[in-house]
Amino acid sequence: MEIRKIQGAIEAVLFASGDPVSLERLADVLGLDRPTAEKIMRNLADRFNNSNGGIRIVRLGDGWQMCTRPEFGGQVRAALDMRRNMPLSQAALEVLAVVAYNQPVTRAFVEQIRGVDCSGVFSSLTAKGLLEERGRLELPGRPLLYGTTSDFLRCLGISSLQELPPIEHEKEGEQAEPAEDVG
Amino acid sequence: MEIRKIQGAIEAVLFASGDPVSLERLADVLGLDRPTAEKIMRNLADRFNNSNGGIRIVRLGDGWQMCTRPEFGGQVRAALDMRRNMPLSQAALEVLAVVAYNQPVTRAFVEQIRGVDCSGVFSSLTAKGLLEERGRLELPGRPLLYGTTSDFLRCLGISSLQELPPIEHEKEGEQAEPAEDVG
Amino acid sequence: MEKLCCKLETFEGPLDLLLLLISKNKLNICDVRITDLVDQYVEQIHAMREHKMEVASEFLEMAARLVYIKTVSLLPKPEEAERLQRELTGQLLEYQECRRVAGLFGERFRFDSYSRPPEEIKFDSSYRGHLSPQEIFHAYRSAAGRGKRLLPPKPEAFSGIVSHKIVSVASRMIRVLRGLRRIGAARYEDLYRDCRGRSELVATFLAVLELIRGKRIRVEGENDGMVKLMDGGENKWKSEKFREP
Repeated sequence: MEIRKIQGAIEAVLFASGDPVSLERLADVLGLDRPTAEKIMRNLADRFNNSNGGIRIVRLGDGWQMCTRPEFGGQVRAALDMRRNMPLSQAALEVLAVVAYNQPVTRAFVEQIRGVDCSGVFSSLTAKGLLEERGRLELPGRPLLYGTTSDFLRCLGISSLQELPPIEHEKEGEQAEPAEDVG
Repeated sequence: MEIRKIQGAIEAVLFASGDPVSLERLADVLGLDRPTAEKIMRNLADRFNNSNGGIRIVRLGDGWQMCTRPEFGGQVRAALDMRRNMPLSQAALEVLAVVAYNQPVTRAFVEQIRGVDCSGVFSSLTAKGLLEERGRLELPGRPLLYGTTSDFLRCLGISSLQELPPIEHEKEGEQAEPAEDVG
Repeated sequence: MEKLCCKLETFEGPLDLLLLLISKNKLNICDVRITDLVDQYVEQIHAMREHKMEVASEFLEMAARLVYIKTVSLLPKPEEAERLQRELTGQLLEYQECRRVAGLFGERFRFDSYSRPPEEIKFDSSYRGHLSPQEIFHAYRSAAGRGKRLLPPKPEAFSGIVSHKIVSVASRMIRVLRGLRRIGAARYEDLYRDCRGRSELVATFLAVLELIRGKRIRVEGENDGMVKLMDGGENKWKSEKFREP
C-alpha cells in the first residue's frame, strides 16, 4: 500500500474511532511493523498539526487521537450548543494531582493527603471523564482504585504521564525525617 | 476572519459533531450570510473530497457532515471491531465440533449429545458464519438441519472435513471418560 | 464547609488552614513550631463558630491533634513530641506539594479541544479467528463425554415423574474451570450463557461462589465483571476432590 493510502486509512480509523487508537492496533490493521507505523503516524500528525485546519492529532499514552484545534473551541461550542466547561475547582485539581502521580490509588489515600473527604470530587471527576476506575485493591473492603484517563492527558496538553511536572516529593520527605544530609 | 480560519472553524465544528450540521447554523456561528457560507462550504468539501485523505464531507439535505471515505471501510472495521478477536466460548466450540463430525444434524441431536440447550449457541455460530442451515429433516416438526460452512474450514486452515482428526465412533464412549491427555 | 470556603475563599480543610497560618507567620514549614500555631488555630475555629458556621469534624480533629502535640511537648519526653510534629510537618509538606502541582494543573488545563463521538458502524459478525483441528477434536470429546453422563435419564422420559432436572454444582464447577482454562477470562454473564432452566442457573451460580471461595477464580470489575482464573487454579483443582473426567 502506498504511503498516502496508509495515511488515508489511519485518518479514517482515527476519525471513526473518536477515542484514542493504540499504535499497535493501527500497525496491526495496516500490516506494518511498529517502527514503520510510528514513523508514518508522526508524519501524519505533523501534517495535521502544522496545517491551519480545524483538526489536529495528538499522542496520548500509547495511542493517537483526532480532536479539534483548541482555538476553534468557541465556534464548536456555539455550533453544538455546548456550555463552556467550568474551570476545575481547587479541590478537583488537588485530587487530580494526587491521583496523577500515584495511580492507581484509592480514595482513602487521596483523602489522607488532603485531610478532607473527597467522595464528591471523585464522582464529579469520573463523570467528567478525567478519572476512571481501575479495578479494586485486594484488601478488606476491596476499595476501588482510580487512575487518570486519556482525556486528562489531552486537557493538560501532554502525551504521557512522564511529562507531568516533576515533584520534589521524595527529597523533601527524606529531609523531613532525621536524614543525614550535609545541608 | 480570513477564509482559512473560517474553513478551520467549519472543519472543527463538523468534526466534533457526529451528525450533519445545517448550513444555517454554520453561517450563524461564523457570522456569514448564507450564500457566502455556502460557497465556502462547497469549497471546503471539494478540497476534502479531492484529496486522498481518509475523511470526506458530504451534503445531507440541508446540512453537511464529515465521515470516513468508504474505501477505507475495511480498515476502519478491522480497527474498531473488538469482538472479532474474541475467542469462541467452550459451548460454541463443542457445538461446532459435534456438528462438524456428524453433519448434517439437527439442533436436537447436538443437544442430546451435549445434554444442554444450544439454541443461543446455534444462532451465534450461524451469525458468525461458521454454521449454516442445510434444509429440513423429514420428520414430524420438520427440524432444521445444520452443517459447517466453508468459512469454518478456512478458520481451521484445512480444505476438507476429512482433515479433522478421526474419531473412533465405537470406542469413543470409553475414550471420552479416562481422557488423560498428553498436553 | 461551603460557607467556610466562601469566608476564607480558597481553602477547604484543616491542612489548608494550617498552611494559611504558616504563611501568615512567614514561616518555613520545615522549621515551623507547631505549638505556636495551636492558639491561632483554635482561635480561627472559634471565629468560625461565632459566625455561626458549621465547623466540620476534621477541623476539630486537627485542633485536637495540635493540642495533643502541644501537651506532649510540655512533658519531659521530647522525642514523642518531635515525632508527632515531624509527622504533621511531613503531611503538611506533602499537602503543600499537592497544592503546588494542583496550581500548575490549573494553569495548564484547557477544555477547548473536542473529540468526537465514534462513527456508527455496523460490524460484520463473521468469525475471523483461528481454530485448530485439534481444538475441534477435543471439544467433540468433551461434548460427547458429558453427554454420556447426562444423557441416559433424558429429561423428557421423566416428565410427570420428576419435574426438576437436577444439576450438580460440581459439574458446573468443572465446566466453568474448563472454559476459563481455555480462554483465560470470561465475562461474568457469559458463564450463564448456555444454562437451560433455573436449576442450571442456580447450580452455576453456586459453582461460581464455590470457586471464588476456593480461590480458584476471581471476579473483577463492578457492572461488567470479568471472571479470571487465579494462578495455580489448575493444579489446586486437580489435587482436590474433583477429578477431571
